[in-house]
Amino acid sequence: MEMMIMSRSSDEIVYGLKRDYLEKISSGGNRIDGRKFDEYREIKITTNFVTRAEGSADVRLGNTRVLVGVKIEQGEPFPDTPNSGILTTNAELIPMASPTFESGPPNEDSIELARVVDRAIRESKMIDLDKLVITPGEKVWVVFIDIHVLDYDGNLIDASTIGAVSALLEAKVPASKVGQEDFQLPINHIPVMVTMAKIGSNIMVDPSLEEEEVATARISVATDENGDLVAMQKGLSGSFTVEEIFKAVDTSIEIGKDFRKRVFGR
Amino acid sequence: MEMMIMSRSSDEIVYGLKRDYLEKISSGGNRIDGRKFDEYREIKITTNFVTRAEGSADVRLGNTRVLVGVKIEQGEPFPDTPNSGILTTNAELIPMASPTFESGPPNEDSIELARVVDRAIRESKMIDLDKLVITPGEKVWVVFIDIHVLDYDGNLIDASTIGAVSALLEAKVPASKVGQEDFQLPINHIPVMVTMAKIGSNIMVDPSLEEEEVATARISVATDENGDLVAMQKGLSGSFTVEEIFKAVDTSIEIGKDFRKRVFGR
Amino acid sequence: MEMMIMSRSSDEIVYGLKRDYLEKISSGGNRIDGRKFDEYREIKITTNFVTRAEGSADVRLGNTRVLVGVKIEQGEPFPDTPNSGILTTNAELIPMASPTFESGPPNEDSIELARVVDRAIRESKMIDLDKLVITPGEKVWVVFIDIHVLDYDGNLIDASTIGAVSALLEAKVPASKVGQEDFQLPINHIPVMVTMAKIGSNIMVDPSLEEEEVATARISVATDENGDLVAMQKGLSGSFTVEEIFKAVDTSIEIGKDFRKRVFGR
Amino acid sequence: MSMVSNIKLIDENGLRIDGRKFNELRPIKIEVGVLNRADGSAYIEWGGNKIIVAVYGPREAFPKHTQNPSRAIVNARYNMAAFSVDERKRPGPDRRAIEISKIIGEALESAIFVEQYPRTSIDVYIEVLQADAGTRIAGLTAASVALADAGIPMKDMIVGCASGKVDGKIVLDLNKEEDNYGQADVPLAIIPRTQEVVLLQMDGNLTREEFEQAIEMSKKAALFISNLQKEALLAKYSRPEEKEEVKEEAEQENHGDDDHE
Amino acid sequence: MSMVSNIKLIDENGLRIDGRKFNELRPIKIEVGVLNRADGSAYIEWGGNKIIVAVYGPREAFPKHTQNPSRAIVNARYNMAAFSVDERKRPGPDRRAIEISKIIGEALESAIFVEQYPRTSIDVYIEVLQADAGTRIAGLTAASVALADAGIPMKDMIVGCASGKVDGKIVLDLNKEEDNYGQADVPLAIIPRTQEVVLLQMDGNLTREEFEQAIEMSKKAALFISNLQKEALLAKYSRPEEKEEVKEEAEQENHGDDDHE
Amino acid sequence: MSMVSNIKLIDENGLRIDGRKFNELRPIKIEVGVLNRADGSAYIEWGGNKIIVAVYGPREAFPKHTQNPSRAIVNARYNMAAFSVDERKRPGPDRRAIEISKIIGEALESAIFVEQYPRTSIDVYIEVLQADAGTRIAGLTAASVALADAGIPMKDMIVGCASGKVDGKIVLDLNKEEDNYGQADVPLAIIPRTQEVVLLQMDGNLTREEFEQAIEMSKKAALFISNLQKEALLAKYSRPEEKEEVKEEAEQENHGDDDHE
Repeated sequence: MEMMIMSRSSDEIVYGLKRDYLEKISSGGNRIDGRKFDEYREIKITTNFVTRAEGSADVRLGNTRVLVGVKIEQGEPFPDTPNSGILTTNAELIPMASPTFESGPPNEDSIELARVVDRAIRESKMIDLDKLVITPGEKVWVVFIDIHVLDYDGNLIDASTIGAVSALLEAKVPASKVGQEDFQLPINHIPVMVTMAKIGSNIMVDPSLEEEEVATARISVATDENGDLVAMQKGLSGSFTVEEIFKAVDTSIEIGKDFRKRVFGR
Repeated sequence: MEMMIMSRSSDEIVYGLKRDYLEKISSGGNRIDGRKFDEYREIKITTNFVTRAEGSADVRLGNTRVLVGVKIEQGEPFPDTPNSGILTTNAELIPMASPTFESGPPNEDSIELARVVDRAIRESKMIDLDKLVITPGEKVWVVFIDIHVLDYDGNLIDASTIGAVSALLEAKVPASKVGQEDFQLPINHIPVMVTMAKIGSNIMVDPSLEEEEVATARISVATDENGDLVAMQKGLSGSFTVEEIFKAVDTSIEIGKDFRKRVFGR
Repeated sequence: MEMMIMSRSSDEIVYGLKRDYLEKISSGGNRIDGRKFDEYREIKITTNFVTRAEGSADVRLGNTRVLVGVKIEQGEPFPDTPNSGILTTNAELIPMASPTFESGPPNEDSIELARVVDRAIRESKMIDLDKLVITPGEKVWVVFIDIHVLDYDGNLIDASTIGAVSALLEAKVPASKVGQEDFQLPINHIPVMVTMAKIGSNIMVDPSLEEEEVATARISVATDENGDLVAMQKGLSGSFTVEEIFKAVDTSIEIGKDFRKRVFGR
Repeated sequence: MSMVSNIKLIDENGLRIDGRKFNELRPIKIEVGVLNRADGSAYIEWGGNKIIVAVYGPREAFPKHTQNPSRAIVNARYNMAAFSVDERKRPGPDRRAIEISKIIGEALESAIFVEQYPRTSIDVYIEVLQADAGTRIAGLTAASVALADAGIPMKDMIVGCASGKVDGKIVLDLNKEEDNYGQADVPLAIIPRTQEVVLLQMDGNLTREEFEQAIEMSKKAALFISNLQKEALLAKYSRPEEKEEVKEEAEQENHGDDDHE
Repeated sequence: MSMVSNIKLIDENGLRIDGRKFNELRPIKIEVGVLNRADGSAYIEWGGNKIIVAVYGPREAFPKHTQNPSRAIVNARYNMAAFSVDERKRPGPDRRAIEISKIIGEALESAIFVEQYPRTSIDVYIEVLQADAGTRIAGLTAASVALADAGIPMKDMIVGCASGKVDGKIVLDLNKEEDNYGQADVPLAIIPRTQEVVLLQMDGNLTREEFEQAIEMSKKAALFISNLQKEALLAKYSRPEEKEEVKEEAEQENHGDDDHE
Repeated sequence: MSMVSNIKLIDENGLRIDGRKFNELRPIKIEVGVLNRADGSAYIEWGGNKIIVAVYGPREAFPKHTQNPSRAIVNARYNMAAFSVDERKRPGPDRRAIEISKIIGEALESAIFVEQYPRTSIDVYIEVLQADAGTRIAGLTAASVALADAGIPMKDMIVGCASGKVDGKIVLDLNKEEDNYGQADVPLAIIPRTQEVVLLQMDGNLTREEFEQAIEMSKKAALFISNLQKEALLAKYSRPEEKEEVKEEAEQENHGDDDHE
């Protein structure tokens, strides 16, 4: 057990060396963990992990681990959508998951994570919110997606989206609380999010933490089962050419098809 | 583009020199920008700047610039005033306006600013709140005054009060939202606030930032069109003699008459 | 007026010397202020100190001083206890009371204090909450206990509990506000809390600040008039043997009997 | 100054609802050294107001970036206990308390020799235990005494009093009902030695003449209260043998019932 | 992209509800140096959007632990005034504003030579005074100009434009109604010199082909707006004698009404 | 201990609603090293409780003013996931969680050789993923294992168990219904080697004799659970070749179903 209290300057030097190394091997078509540019890490999903929640999924994407829970409770509809249920997504980057995460209210990273995952689910119209009305204009079902990051080794956006989609697919609306029968959450579509990182001039899917640390730009693309785009988010302070963007979109559509079948069985 | 990262101590020395200089010229009857002691900087008011608001005014007082917006929305009356509309005033010293302003919740300076402006408007009974009832005891109009400081060159209290009064004078109650006709916000009185600063043993109106920085005491006096006093606030850690206070009151009454005619046309 | 700005290291040395000294004298059966191990400091209670509150008590336990106010207001019952009034306890360690207390929202010390006092009152069923219903399921009386620590010289838990119990014993429910007659808050039981500290291998009741600073462990035991245990809290990072715990319980039962008669006259 | 009512606040004999004459103070009692931990402290009862003040410092200002290399900073914190008012107040500072803290701090600073203690803070904690109109002035008045008790070097002890307008008449030292249903309130604090004004606010409606009348009446009362402050300090220090004993029993003469003129 | 409506957003002549063609921008006006205190500033009107941007820095980053020894940090703060939207917004940043601040900051950072100013921060304050769809891109576009006005060395001035889908058709630069009732929105920002993408988001539903169409349309518009940025800067600096005078009167040609192709 | 109900919690055969005898534990399963980033970690299932614990440190305490020059500070953070309870919990610590964090931190500190790591912090993060009564003791029990996994030098591994009163009878290890409708709850944690008490709370109503009975029962169970802790650690370290593989598959014997006596 040695203590790693480095000065910022030595941090910077280590960072520079790392970046150079990863850029060098990527120019030869390689990644630090031996994967191909379009290769995901292993995905393991355990659903129904939290039986007290209406839906849940424990997702491991390589060494990244995210637990997503879905709670479905009664609430008031928004005034401008009286005949529609409510979807709300929250993410917590708890300090358990990384030495760099801090306690406290959500910061810009956890807010961006929650909002990007929310966008993929909301814009794909995955959940049929119109079927979540109890009394029109008065009472509707509120679907809470809570993303709890347990172990951070890169690509939280994809791990969290997989977790949210998995948890929603198994979630039941507890309608027995209002004198009806419980029913499966009504699902219309299944979004798949694929995140890519740019290292040097190469773009690779599912970046690990080591790759994220040296990446200059990031792009996440969510598609539905028709191959349509439903959400997108470019991140970090680097840039993509328009051609790289289009290629990233194609990669996402391709991988989405495979995922939808292989991971979600649809 | 040079960087000004000074130590506190050099700050203090510069501050001392500045103070000495301003005190010296004021003892000769002069101000750093050539104004007389009872002379305001130029005032420019653009009303209806934010058409989405029920009323708005973009006020420039010399190089100070304040944007005031008035929103009028439905709300519940306070339990102890069921037959009265509600007035609420908020000020934000956003970091845009000065290198010394910080992000975050309102601090003591912005709270004092909001409360002093509010007091002038409330205590002068400028708005006829009794005419802002929709359903007695249940629903009333809430008048939100939001003060957004864009450029800080001193005397925010007067600039903000001018802005608030101007915005209220043009504001319309959106009564069409409750099936009535929109109507002009009912106005009873017009308060004018005059702020003075003490430098050495001299007192001058409408202090600029440079003057505020070296002033030992500040006094703001609001009057109505009858020359009655409606609100007052002494600030800073210096003192006034009682005679100085009375003279400040007289100055405020005097300037108020001129302002009411010249600036608000009333 | 000398300033005591000590470095942490000198703090540590002073602390070590103090601890050694108190341990040494305690092994001879002595305490720094001459008390016996089972001896309380003098207690003075002034009830009805804040006439504006429904009940209040100003408690001095040696040089510790705590002011407890009870307010009783109308509110909605909790959904799972529709036929029961509500008890809520809050403590503020205001910076007035000690150079080590800071402004701001309640920290872990004030939260623990409030919760331990609350537990003694709640679990002893001191207040007959079932008699605090105005309209079943809709409106009940809410009893607010607010603990305001004014002077901190150790053993806030006992001083605050004494204050809360005293204030509740004199509190009147302002039922005239709902058209009934005011009535004495219905009381079923009287809890007494006794806190003990361990210094070296000795355990002593009612620790002063100097004793608290060097104590390794703390235990608070609340009993009711039957000599039954109703609440307990072990504190600090030291330990007790099981036998010490049992002895502490016996001490609390013993002192409780005396207190109930002597202090509360019951 | 906002509520309207038909309550008659001054009767046919010119007496106020609590029986006072127009220029009569409420009872005032000041005690010094009422707390053990604080470097200085004072307690004031002023009508129904009960306020305690603690002073800590000069002590190293924290966090460090708040330190001023050429003088002490004065932090005042005015706080109302949750149970101090009719309807329970949520704990923690509201906007009103923040404004009052600011102006009290500025007023106190005017009298303190802050240059003598660079890099330090002087912290003044004002706790309103029961509120009955006029708390800011009562708190400020007690704070000066607490500062003196802490040994902080000052030019003089700040002191204050409010006047206001009730049923069209200028009266001294408004009580709760007069504050709620009156037409104007003017809190004032001065440096007694020079009679300079260090705190002044006003709200309501006053003519120029009424304002002058109010100020003169408050000033006179403040000078009277200044003597109560000094007597309270004297009462503590003239009995050094009791100093370390039950301080809160040091009783002052209650001059408040007397007409102060 | 969330509300459903029967509103027809494109008429039989292919014109949009505000009369624009599918590839037509709303009017855009940019002014430089509109604030006195800030190191650089800009004001933009874009359709009904009114946004002002101030830049401070490079200045010592505070608190100290945020300093980076090898480069400047870029802080962007996107903030909507309470009165900028139809229903009053509570002051202070909400989750949407925090996300937008983050992506705008990252986009700006891509163009700034941050290595030149280690340990400093460059602070960009974007205040939305009136909002009318497309505020993030309008704010970013003005921010680049304000950075230039502050003299911050940059590779180029970032610029952007959004496209979206409305009534099944890809159109440029959505207005409020199109944003509320349309089917997709794609904000884009580029480095004009290299046409690299530095900000990109998308929500709604687009086919692969529609997306490509939207990107190409936005890119073209962004290059047009890039010229407006430069003209605005030029307008300020070509009149140095007026520079220190009433800056806000420096009027730019309003190219917005023109079809930008 | 606050809700009243007619539910019979112990049947005519002396069995509890989940079929347990009065002195029977719920099933317990402990796993070690379940996280990659943390310096140490553990996972515990205890009845319906599912709790994961991460340990970071000793590492430089931050912010600096929290550093203690003579020892490490121990920070425990007990947190319930929003979905861990029947009604969704708002994220962020509530008052209950803050109190529990405090007493868990104090208990852990009693066993750690804090003097060995001055100026550092040892951070223990306890995340309750599913809650079913007894979470504080289950979390503390797992935290000890995680500290051991992190290599933090300790006198011994703290361990605990609760007892309580249900239908007038003292029983071991309350479940959710017993906790809600029972008459008392006594969480206890000890240093197994010396059997000293490091955490103890109690609420409800117990006679002196019932309390003694509860303590003895809990102590015995804690010593049993202490063995589960050691086995869990052993299971990890006896298979070093698997150490770097899928750690979470390291299955422990589930002794929980057995009567622990």
